[in-house]
Amino acid sequence: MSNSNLTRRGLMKTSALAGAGLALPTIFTASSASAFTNEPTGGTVTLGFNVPQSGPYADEGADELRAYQLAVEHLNGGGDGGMMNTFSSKVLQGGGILGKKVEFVTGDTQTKSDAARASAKSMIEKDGAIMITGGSSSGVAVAVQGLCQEAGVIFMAGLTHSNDTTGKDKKANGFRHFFNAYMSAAALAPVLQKLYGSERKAYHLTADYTWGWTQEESIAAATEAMGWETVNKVRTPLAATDFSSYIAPVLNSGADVLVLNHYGGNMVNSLTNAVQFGLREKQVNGKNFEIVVPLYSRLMARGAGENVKGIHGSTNWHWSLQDDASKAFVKSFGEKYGFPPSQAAHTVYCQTLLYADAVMRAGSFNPCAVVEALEGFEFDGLGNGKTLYRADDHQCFKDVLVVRGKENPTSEFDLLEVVEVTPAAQVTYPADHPMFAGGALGNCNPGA
Amino acid sequence: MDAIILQILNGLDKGSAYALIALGLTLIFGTLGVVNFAHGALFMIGAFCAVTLQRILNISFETIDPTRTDFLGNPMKVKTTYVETWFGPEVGASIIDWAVPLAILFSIPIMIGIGFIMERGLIKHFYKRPHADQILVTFGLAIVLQEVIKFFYGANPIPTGAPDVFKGSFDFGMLLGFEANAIIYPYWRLVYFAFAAVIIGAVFSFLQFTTFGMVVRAGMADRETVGLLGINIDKRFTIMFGIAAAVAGLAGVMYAPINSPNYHMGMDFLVLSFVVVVVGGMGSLPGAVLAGFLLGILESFASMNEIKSIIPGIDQIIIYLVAIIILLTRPRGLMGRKGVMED
Amino acid sequence: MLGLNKKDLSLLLIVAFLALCAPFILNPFPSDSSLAQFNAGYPDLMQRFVIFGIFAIGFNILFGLTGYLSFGHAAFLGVGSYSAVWMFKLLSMNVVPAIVLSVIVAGLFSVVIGFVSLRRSGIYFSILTLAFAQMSFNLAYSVLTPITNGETGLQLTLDDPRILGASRTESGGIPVTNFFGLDMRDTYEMVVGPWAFQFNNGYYLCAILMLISFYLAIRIFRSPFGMMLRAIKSNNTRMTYTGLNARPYTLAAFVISGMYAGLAGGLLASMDPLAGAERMQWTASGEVVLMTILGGAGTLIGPVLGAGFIKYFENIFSKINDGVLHTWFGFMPDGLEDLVVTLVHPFVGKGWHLTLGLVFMLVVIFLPGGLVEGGQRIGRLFRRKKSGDEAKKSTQSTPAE
Amino acid sequence: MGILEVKNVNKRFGGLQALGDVNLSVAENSVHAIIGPNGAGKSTLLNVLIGKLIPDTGSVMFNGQSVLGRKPFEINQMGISRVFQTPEIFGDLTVLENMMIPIFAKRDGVFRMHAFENSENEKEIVEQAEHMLESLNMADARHDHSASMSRGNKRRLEIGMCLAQSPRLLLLDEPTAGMARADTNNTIDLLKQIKDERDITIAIIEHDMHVVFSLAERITVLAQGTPLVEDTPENIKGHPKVREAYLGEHA
Repeated sequence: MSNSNLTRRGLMKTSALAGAGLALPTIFTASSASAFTNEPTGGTVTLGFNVPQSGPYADEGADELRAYQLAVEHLNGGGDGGMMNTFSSKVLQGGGILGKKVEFVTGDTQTKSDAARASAKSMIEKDGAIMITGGSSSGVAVAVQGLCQEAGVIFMAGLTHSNDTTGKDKKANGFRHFFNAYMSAAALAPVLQKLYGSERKAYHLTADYTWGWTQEESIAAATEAMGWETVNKVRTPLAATDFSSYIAPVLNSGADVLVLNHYGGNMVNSLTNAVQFGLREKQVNGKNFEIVVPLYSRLMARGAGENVKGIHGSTNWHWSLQDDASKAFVKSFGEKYGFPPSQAAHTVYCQTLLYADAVMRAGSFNPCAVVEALEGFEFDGLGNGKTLYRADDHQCFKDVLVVRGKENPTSEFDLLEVVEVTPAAQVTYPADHPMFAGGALGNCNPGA
Repeated sequence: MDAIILQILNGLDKGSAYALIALGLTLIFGTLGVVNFAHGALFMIGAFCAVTLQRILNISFETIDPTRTDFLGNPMKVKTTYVETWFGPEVGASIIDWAVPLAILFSIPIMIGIGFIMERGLIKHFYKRPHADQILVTFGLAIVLQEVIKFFYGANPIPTGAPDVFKGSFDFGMLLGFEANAIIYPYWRLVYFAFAAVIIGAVFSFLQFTTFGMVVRAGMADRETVGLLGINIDKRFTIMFGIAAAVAGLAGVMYAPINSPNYHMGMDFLVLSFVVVVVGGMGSLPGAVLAGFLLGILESFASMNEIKSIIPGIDQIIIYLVAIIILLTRPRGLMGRKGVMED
Repeated sequence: MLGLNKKDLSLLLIVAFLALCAPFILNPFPSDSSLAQFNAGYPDLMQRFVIFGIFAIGFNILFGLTGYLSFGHAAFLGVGSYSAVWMFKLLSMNVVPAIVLSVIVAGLFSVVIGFVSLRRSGIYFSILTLAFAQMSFNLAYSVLTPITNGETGLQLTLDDPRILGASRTESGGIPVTNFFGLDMRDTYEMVVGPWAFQFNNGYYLCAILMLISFYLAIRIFRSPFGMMLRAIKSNNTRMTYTGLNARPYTLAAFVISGMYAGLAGGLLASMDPLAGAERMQWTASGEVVLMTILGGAGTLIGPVLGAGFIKYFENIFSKINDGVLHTWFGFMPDGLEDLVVTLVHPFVGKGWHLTLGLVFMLVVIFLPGGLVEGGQRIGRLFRRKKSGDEAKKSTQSTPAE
Repeated sequence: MGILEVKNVNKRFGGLQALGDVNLSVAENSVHAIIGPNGAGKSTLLNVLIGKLIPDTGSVMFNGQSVLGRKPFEINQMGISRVFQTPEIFGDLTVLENMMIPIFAKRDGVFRMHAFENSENEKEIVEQAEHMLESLNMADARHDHSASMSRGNKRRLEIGMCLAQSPRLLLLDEPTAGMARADTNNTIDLLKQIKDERDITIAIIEHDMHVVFSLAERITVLAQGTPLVEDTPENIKGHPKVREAYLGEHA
């Protein structure tokens, strides 16, 4: 482990006005020599890993950091190479990126858009980072993506599930590998129909902020299309810790399915409360009452304990997948850290590789060249089957997993089982889909 | 009707947690005159006492089961707990199952000990310092405590289940002549409410009917005079701090099965519990309990769809709104005494 | 000069010197040394130092002088930011109208909240302000999303109307905030040997505004008005029986400090056009309280020191990871290196909160007057040493006894 | 017609009749003492006079205007200054600043936003304050923290602060309570001096008979919330009713 110690200094634009009065003997400016922000000049290139290290998502952030370190190790030719061996593009050979050794800096987003931007800015301004990646919530992803667009660096989003990230808030310099709420809904709906029939009444509890709303909208639309009725949509405050007063009325509403559009701590608590109220043992309208958690995360499922058993949801990736790429990733991650990686770890590992690969193929670190290389890029061998980075909105289209809480887990990591792998075609939507309308990519910005 | 009864139950349940935390906070404030921002952290530590006991009971040895493999394809290690080997699988399993109730016994000495150490080691030096200093130092302590917990237990919530007997819910509706499933309420939440009532009752009767309690109450009213009578108030106040810490801790232990404990749960409750204490009136024990239940019930009602459809977002702000209204109509909260914390 | 006495003037000049030379002072380590991690002289952090300095100076006018502890000042910072971003979206990318509007809007907010909250004193006042701020935060995060853009925060987009100015630049990007054509983001870099010093337009705008704010704060502290505020803190009973109405005085102080907060919010948005709801959360209000107390409440320079201290921790300590630790302690033998890294690890990077908590406790326990008291103690120590030396000299000149 | 007229004032606290039919007239430029045993209602009466308590019935007129229902600062602006049982001064401020505040209040009224004038540059105010301190023999202590002074000096400062506003009526609530004999005598001398030098009415509530008989021109004796007698000190001394109700304890 000998990374970082970042020293080179990044430049934003230079103005002759500022500091003009301060003439000191030995001045030379390294100003407009560079063609784009933070052009790496020495033998190293610096990536900025901006993850939550404090606050409720700190564990997810820690897992992302592990994956980043693994990716950097692999890129620099260390370890067993992980998914670099299975990746369909073969330009990455373990010699760094374009011959430059990969170094990284880390920062704490605190899961606050403000703090995340401050942290990203310090990486760009102080440490000379050429690419920022990471994060564990959509608010942060959108905020940092906006910053990177303005600063002229590439943003490779971490865990962000809101439609907006590649919808109304999409940016030319930003890319998302993770799936989104629409894709969750498109993958889940057919499975739910098969399991629970097409005559169901759904009750939505939704975290009252943008991500929650886009997921609620997506799931409601997908389930209504197959015949379900949406009885009620109730917004819950983000700060809520006890959901009893929102869960209590569910049974009397005539609904027979409860959809929890919650993530993280909210999800753990609302699911725990719902199970406490015995909803799952009840019969309504002559059918068994069911609970659905559209966005599952294994790390969070662990917090809910046995309450997840038998509950369906979707996830971006799961370590129990048996394709070569997933197996290779689980092996190198597991051997290094002693436990299997989470979906957050997987997605950020992929993002790092995808960025490095794009730079290699473009032959330049220039963000505009990287954008060009990533747009419309088709690849395989990163664990989700054949994948497309669509040029229109910088969203990855790939298989989505529908999972279920396992009845008899064999270990503390073995909480979910894959029920179905929904093929990419089924979750693909047109780029001008109304749920994603209202934004524009704009032009790529190389800064400087 | 059934919806209203349900929300009253919810309110009582939420109110129990608020009241218990506020009670401890008021005890510390009333006796020692200290604004304790670390009180939420004590609640959190209480919950982690339950987590810790569960972990201790689950300490196990590993044997290799060659017939199964783990995620890397190596032979699977199977864990067996010592408790199960010592007491037999059935008794052992039920001991583990009852980890949370057992943690009550486990937590009392720990919480009282933490309370003593906090008071003697830190708080004692801050009696004569301005409230702002007390806030800063206890806030610093709260951060330190939660970061220590995070270091050992991680940031994710840790599931801590109630004993199997208390799983599921009780059907009030049948009892009151409603349809089945009209009013169901989880057993453990009922237990929590009963437990809170017992603790609150115990604290009040302790203060009301024992000489120790009388001295403390007299000290709360007029510390100097009681000191002049030659009674060592300081020692009693240390004990009160221990008791307050234990009350917060017990509230936390019992809360663990309701929502999985995480390291920042103390901070989540901190602001709310201060609002409760102030709405009740600084230094008033009955006020704290009353305000706890009042705010709990109002919060539950505000989350009803019928009410949310009239005033959108009311459930987000109800507690603060009520606090503002009460403080403007009753200058010192519901039952506050004059001159306490007014300057 | 400037209506200040000698002592205050020299304090102002020192602060001005420090603020203008910050790019040098905060960058003491050559950028290729392993201690470069401790350099804080990059635009974003320097901006934050002075902006939060303004916030804390304003808060201190209320808390330090009148003793009224507001736990909801972040709300004014938040509305300041939102108004500034709206100004960028609708009017122009010039920061002047944005800053002016943010101060005015924050001022109006503080008139309303102050008028209601100041009917109570002590902790009842604190809780009232907290309640207002939490209500603003919760609503901004959810119901008011059309105005605040909720969780994501209010950002500029490519299709903002922007009456005086273009919606997008020629190259298709979002225009940059500027001060009559001077881009806030522009940085002039001066490389001297292994050092690289960054002079950023935005920082200097903030620094000048901070100096003006600081100057006004000194004037307020020394004015009859400031004296009245201190009198309220000292003895409110005597105040009223002297025929003075405390309410307008406290309200004026509240509004002034609210406008300072609005200015800070407006500047934050001018440096980086984004306004997030978290800026209004109680933790943000608590932060400014901590800054003020940590630096030294009621002192002129204390809040600025406190603000710098906390922001330094947040931005520098959180970025130290194990890799950095290994480069620092790389000179040690391997076993020892690992041991030291393991010992330091919990306190840096994701553990920066822990260090911050410990520092809070240590400062309050050992320096009741905050960092300013620490400085005074060191100053006294030097003076004593000096006078000790002189005393020694004088005793030496006389024959030993 | 006195400068302060109390008519038919009644005040009950629950079942307790704190004040019953109090009638009192304080003549302009006189020194009027109100005495009475503990619990006689002295403090309640005082609180009524300064607007802190509103009586159930009756009226309190100062210089022809009612004081009832007015806030303390308004009553002060009418020309009533009050000295408290424990000296109420601005402990965190210097002696000079303590003296400047009432002078500002006299000049500027209840509120003025003078945020950008340097208080030291307000020459006129500073001069007045220093002059006042000189007359109190406290000029040397002007830059001291007032909290660090002796109780006698605090009392002296407090009285000085009241006088700085040239009030028409000075209300004193047990001004020598808890003082050493020497401080008490100093305070008596100060008050005598004030009486001689200024056109001012002084109403004094006092326990210490030495103080009362050294200063007062008229005395009202309160007992159980009702005025028992009102007369000159000489007559009060020999009054049998008063002896019985009050002085008896001391005799």
